[in-house]
Amino acid sequence: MRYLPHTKEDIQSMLEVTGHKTLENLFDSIPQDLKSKNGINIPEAISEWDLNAHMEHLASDNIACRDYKCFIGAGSYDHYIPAIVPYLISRSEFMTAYTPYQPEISQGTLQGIYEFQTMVTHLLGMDIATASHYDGGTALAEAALISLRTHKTANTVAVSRLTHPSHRQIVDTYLRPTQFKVIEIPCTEDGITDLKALEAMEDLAGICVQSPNFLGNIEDLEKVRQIATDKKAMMVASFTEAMAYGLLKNPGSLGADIVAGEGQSLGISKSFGGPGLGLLAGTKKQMRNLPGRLIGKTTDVKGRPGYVLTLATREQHIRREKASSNICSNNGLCAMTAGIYMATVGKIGMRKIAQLNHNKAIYLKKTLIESGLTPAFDVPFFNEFVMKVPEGFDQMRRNLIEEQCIFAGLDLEPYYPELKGHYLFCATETVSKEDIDYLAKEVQS
Amino acid sequence: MRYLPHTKEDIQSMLEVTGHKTLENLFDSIPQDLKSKNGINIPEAISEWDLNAHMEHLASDNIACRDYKCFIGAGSYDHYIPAIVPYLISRSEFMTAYTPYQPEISQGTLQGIYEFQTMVTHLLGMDIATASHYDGGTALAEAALISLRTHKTANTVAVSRLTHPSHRQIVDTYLRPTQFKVIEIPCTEDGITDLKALEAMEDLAGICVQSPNFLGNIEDLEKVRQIATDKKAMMVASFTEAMAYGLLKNPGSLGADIVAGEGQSLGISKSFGGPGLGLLAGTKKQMRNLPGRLIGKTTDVKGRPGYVLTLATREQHIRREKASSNICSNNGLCAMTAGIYMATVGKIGMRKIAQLNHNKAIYLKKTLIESGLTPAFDVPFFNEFVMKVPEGFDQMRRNLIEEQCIFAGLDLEPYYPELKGHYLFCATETVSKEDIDYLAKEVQS
Amino acid sequence: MTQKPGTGGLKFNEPQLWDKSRKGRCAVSLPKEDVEESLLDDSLVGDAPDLPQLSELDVVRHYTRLSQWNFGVDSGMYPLGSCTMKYNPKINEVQASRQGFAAAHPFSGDEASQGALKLMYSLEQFLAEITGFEAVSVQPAAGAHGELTGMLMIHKYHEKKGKQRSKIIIPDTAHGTNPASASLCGYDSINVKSGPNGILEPEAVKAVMDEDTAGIMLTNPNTLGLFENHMKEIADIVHAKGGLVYGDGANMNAIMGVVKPGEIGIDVLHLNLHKTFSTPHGGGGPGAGPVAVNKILEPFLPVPRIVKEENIFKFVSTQPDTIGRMHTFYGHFGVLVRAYSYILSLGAQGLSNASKLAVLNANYIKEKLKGTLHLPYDLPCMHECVFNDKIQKEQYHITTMDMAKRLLDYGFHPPTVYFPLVVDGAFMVEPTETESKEGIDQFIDAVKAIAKEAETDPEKLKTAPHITKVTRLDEVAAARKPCLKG
Amino acid sequence: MTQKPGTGGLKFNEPQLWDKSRKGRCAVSLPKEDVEESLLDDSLVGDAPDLPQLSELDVVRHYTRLSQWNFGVDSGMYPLGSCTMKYNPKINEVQASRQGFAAAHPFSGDEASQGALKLMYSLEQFLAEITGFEAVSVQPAAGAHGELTGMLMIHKYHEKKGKQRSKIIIPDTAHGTNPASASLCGYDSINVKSGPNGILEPEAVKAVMDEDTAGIMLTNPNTLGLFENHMKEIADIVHAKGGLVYGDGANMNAIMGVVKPGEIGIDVLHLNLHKTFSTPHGGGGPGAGPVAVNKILEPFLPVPRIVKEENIFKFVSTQPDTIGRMHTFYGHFGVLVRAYSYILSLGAQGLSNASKLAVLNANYIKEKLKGTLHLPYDLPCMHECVFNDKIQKEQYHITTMDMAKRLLDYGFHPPTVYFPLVVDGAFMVEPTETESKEGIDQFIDAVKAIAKEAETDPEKLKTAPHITKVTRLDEVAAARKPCLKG
Ligand SMILES: Cc1ncc(COP(=O)(O)O)c(C=O)c1O
Ligand SMILES: Cc1ncc(COP(=O)(O)O)c(C=O)c1O
Repeated sequence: MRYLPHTKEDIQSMLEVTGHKTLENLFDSIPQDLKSKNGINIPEAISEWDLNAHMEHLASDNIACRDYKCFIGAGSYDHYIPAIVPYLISRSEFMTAYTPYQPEISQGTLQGIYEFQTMVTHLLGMDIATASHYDGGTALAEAALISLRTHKTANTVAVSRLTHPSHRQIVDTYLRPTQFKVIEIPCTEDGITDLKALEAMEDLAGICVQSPNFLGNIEDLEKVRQIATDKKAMMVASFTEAMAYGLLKNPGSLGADIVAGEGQSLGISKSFGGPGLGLLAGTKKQMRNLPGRLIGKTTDVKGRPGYVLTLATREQHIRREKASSNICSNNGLCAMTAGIYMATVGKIGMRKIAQLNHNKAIYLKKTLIESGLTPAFDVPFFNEFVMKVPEGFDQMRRNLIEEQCIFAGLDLEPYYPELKGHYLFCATETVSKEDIDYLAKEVQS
Repeated sequence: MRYLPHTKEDIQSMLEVTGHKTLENLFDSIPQDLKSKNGINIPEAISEWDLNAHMEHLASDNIACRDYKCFIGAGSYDHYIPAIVPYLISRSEFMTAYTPYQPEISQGTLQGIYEFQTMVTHLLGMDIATASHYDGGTALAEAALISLRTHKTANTVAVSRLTHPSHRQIVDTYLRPTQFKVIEIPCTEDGITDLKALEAMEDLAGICVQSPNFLGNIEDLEKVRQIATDKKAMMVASFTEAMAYGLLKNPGSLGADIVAGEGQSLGISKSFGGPGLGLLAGTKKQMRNLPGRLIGKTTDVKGRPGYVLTLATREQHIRREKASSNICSNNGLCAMTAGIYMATVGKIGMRKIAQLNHNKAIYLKKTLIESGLTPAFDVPFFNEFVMKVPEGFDQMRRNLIEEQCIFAGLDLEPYYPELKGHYLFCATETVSKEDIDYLAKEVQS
Repeated sequence: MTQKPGTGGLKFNEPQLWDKSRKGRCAVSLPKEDVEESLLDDSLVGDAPDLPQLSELDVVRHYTRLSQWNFGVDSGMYPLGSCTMKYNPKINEVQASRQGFAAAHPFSGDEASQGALKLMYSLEQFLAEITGFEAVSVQPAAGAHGELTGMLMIHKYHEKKGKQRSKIIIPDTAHGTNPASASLCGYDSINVKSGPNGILEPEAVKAVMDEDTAGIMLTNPNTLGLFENHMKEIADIVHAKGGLVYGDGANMNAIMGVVKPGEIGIDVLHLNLHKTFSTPHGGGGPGAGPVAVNKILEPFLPVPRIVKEENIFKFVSTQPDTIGRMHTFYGHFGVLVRAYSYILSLGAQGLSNASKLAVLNANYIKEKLKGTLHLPYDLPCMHECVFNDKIQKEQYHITTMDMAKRLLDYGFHPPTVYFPLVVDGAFMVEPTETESKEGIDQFIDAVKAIAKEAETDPEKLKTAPHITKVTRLDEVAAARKPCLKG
Repeated sequence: MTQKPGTGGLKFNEPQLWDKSRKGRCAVSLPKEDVEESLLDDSLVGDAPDLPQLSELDVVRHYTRLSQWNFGVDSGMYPLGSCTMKYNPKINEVQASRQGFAAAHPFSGDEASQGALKLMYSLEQFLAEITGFEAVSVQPAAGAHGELTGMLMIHKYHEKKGKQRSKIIIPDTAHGTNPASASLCGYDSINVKSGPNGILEPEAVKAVMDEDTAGIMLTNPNTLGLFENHMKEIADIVHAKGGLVYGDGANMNAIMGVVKPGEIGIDVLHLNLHKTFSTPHGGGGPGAGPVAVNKILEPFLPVPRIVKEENIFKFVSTQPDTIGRMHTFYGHFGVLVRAYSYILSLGAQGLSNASKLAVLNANYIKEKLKGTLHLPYDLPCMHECVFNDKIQKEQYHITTMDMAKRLLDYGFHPPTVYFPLVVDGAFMVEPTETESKEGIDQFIDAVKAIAKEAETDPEKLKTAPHITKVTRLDEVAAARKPCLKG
């Protein structure tokens, strides 16, 4: 096997040193009854070439193998990724390193993630960002836990019904074994969180609202801030489309205590949903409550600037059962990728691309209306919105996928039964006017 | 433009230093009548994304965009390229460096090419290999010139008619302006060089024979050596399929003075014929006659081993009009690629892959015979051979390309009118038994 | 010694991104604006985020230089104990980047995603077969996430049984994530000491196991690199009291083809695909931490699960007893592609050879270095061996940290230091099977040379490293006055 | 000065491949043997070539470490005069590696290769338009190969005229490849001195031009970075005597959109796509050296040529006057793909901006450094400027070589040294347009700091470089006792 360097001679001479006759003898210390009598029944080893053929065959069973037009977002967005991003991230010094436990030979990862943390604070308008979490949903669950743990009395967190359904499920999963409760904030006819209902709620440790919400609509976070303040609850703002903050007021400027969201839009491929990038940021006040790794700037004994993992006393490898979280490995390489992406698009690009997303979405909505779909809501959105569709749309949509690799929106019924016959559409910079007009034509017929 | 870093402010402050008002003024010293009145009329700049779309569109106008089955060699061979080869060669420290003029910061290129030179000498059985030439044809032309320049009296070089047609054309092109002459060594009924005819030739400075020859047949280089010795001519052995020397006796062991050939088979993609890799090697005696760069091992002032460009006194930048050649840039990165490839396949892999090529070719020939084609020759070959085809084969072949992306051999008539109705077939390790059986089936029907 | 890999050479300073930033630069090529601009209401629009402004070459040079300050498996031997830093095959990167995988949208629907579903389904089968369990979910995003998943299942199991329990038994050799994961489920960790020879004694467990204890979290081989020989008795003790056994499978690289955790009393196990199954660590992730379970716990697995119905693969989320969802979509698919490719490339034979050679390498190092460094537990080890600085500390006031830092000058990544906590000054070496004998001999020579230096030139160690771009960093200052952004 | 980029850090020694080799290792995965083995006659079979035997990780580490000893444009500023070391866009690598291009067989036939043919055809049109010529062939494999191609055409032209000529005029500023290429065509080089202000005087040419002279080889801008202002008169003189003008276009990066060589009397020009058109140099190639010609020389272009007949592209080789074939297939197609992508990415505006900024950068450096280093020709320069070591040599016995080597410690690739030959101790700086003002200011500061060191600490320069992996190498020994293989 080309990955195993040992020659027969190597094995012989090494066994002599360890005092074993055969490789099997190395396991003599394990009681016989603990050893398996059954071999491993999996396919025989295949060559690099057969692997390529097999994998390309599998990949081609995904429609994505063909260039397809993606009018779906819903937590995973189709954005352009500049060629330098994958090129740079594939450098093995980044790719094949472990967590930077030895800072003297990990400054690349460390400065890179420190810069990522910094750019995330700018993007979200927060004081502190962590070195990443698994994804938006797990980041939100951690945020909810922070609000609950730090609140003196309340043991309930309110989560908007318009938070990404998967995110809400993850929060439920994380909280079930605890003494903490989750209650849902209902939504209004307009497709936004029902803040009146929220105001009526008591004893909240945290309030979690996603903006733009799952239906694409922009929430009134300023109002959420007020309510949170009145109720002495922590305000947790979440998001699934990081690109939105190239254009919208960021949650920090609107007063969020903690922001949790998904950073996949920042140069990371959709990759069937993972790995993505969990973004978690907080105000100074939350510094010691935030879970996971933080990179800090310091100096070496010669006074040269350098970076290290810091505030480890929050973490499991020091605090063990008292840690703020159990997270160890995070999504470091995805964070580095997002860092490279943000450095590449920069201030100008981020704004232009965000604006372009909005322009395309507005145009898509307009054309879909012209071709007979009905808008479900009439509130501001970024690059996603909901349309009510006519009879037979679903079948047409299925044909569009199979025959033309066009994904015309996401059926909302499985997530919101009350939205039967409604679809969530998304337009990013990757869809051209031509693509939109074509879709509209198809929809019309 | 994302490649141009200059901000308005930069340009202003720099112009102040240079004492110009505008960028245009930088060209004031050029007489007006030498400046062009006509702009450059080419398409407007396009974005990275439009470029990708445009290029993929162009690429898809090549059949190669689909996985195709290649039964053609003829100087460009379809071999597997291990994933680590493109991965390693794409490291920017290799890719974006110039010729290693400053050895202290070019040791990567230098050791890599030194190792390449060494492995080439082992592959070809020669004392010295150069740091590469453009391709097999230009390398052969240089070899022919060496034989002519170094011979006291003779001014003619004999080149086998079964040398790659393009190689022979290049030799003609290079020699036309000189006082040197090229004569062709005819070939026999058996598809090998007519050494009897060669024996009858007089005053030869060099004898150039390709083995395996263009028809795939293995030449009797031992005999060529005898004749060359008798005639006091230099023996130049050439080749287009480097893989052959994983199995065959190498030209060095058969007495070649100079070996010139194509190294594309060593991990370099076909890339529509270029860049390939010109391999040029010689005996010790030829050291100072070889054109192009040579890397040598030495030590630094602290006694540490290191590598440098050496014997530059042969080269144009020192010798100018008296240089052994005009070559400056060579195909360095392709040489490095071939080095990585040879290190990857190693002694065991090179032999196994070569044997596999031969096995497949034998099997292909057998199956083609069974399906009605007639072998043109009955002499030993490596992975290419000639078959006489029945009426209508050409049309069927064209259909196979268009409908199934199968390239069933190369029509030899354009190169050898006497071989009308004959095709040159090739089988490498990339064609499976299945592929061959399928082709045979198609051919039969 | 044979020539040491470490030497000095030219590196490049590189400022922070924003120090390079100049107003007006942009390294991205902007898509054309083919539809008219639509402005959002001013009240909603914020300032453009203050990101750096650079040219494309600025960005390329910045990250190229940063990368050159890093040490990876491709740079040299990385014997970081408990982390299994084996070679990450490049061909697996090729697989993960195939358009059909990389461009797949998670909500494409089952019909349009059969390739991805089939891959995940098969990987779950392979992992179940390798570990000897009934079922697997590849959803967890990392080892600790797998632990949490497993503990949530144990928690749900007890809940379903009608009586929740409050405690969990965790040996002192456990990785920090174990107690932390248990805490997230509200369990109090009951710490038990491992026995004199580094493994857990059944008595110790018997002593604490009771009807209010949910179970035990065991790592086998444990973090001392020793196999828990009493696995079965311990499992029996725990099961007898109605508890369950959680297995931390991060060290599975030692025992593939030899021991199947599912056959020796473990109820649920997590794996680290970024260790045993060769996916790159990426400087801290992303990894993947699949959980494998037996029949009892299968109903509790996270959703969605992947099922096969006459050759069609489907996501199903209707399992009534599921703990629910652990990841927004289906886990780290891109990582799963790599692990799947790795398993296909090695096959059963290759995997068990990998384990055998990993164990051979570790035992070889143990034998060669045990005279040089103190070996607290001189027993046959599995994939790693744990030394400490007893000798050097007592005789020359040289610590594990000093030796680790000095190893950098020699061109090696140091072993894991100061873990496991049961060994003070632990120096935990896991070579993995992809290191050759020559490489390992070089490492052994380096450690011996350093031990010599401890005698002859202790200062050289206390002030190490000497040839790295930066030397020891002031971590105290970093934590006291945290500077977490520029 | 602002912080210099150069600093020290950890690098790795790496033995030669064969020192790592161990019998039995193989880093490649062998295809399955699905047909029976067929043995060749023993008399034909040789020993397996003695290549090293390594594991895949051995190979990966070997070349990863080697690469880390190298300096590329991505590492830092690379102001190598006459080499135009501009940024090599990564997106162009993506284009060249598309399967439709990379996997294309050169004998696939025109029908199956329309994409490749169209690309080459369009590139020839673009280059003709940029240079102001009638026709282009992209077949030549490098600059020198383009020179040979051009000179062969001139040779064939005279042959066709009925009387071959024996000489060619070449100014002393010419690159070595010029006379070498001329020699290959049997022409004797007649060396003419450039005038007092570094450019060629018409008189000098008139003095030597005669009916036995085939023509002149001119580089414009020349290798001093100066524009040959008398281009037209010189061309007239040469043409009047029936000669032709060869233009070396390696310095085209200075004048795109400003001057079209085809409009100022040049008959044939070669371009270096690996300079002006951003394709990577790859540590010495492969490049591409297309030739552009006017109507007179078009019939002589190498074959095959690419023609377009009602939207079908074809290779044609029937031109009666062609010089013949220069490359086995059609030149360095993979390089052409990159250059084509570059031109599409910049467009006319981008190309001329590139030239303007390249010239701005060079003039800026000239102005900033002319006090520090001696500037033999103090005139407005084009894309590069040539200093020398006059001051430092006379005053401190410090040579250009010393300063160049010291620049390495500062983290810069040195300029081209000791070329052009007309300037002794030449120090030839070509920044290119992709270097930012800050980067250039850093370089200027470095040169000034080094000039200071020449005064204060000359030894530091004579013994430089100090922080590179190896320091000055014994080139004399290398040449005297050549060791060309291991
Ligand atoms: C024994 C053990 N368990 C669990 C973990 C946690 O795995 P991860 O970092 O993927 O969360 C690790 C990783 O260091 C480990 O070594
Ligand atoms: C002025 C000039 N002409 C010709 C050449 C030769 O080009 P190449 O190295 O591509 O053969 C060069 C390259 O250094 C050059 O600078």
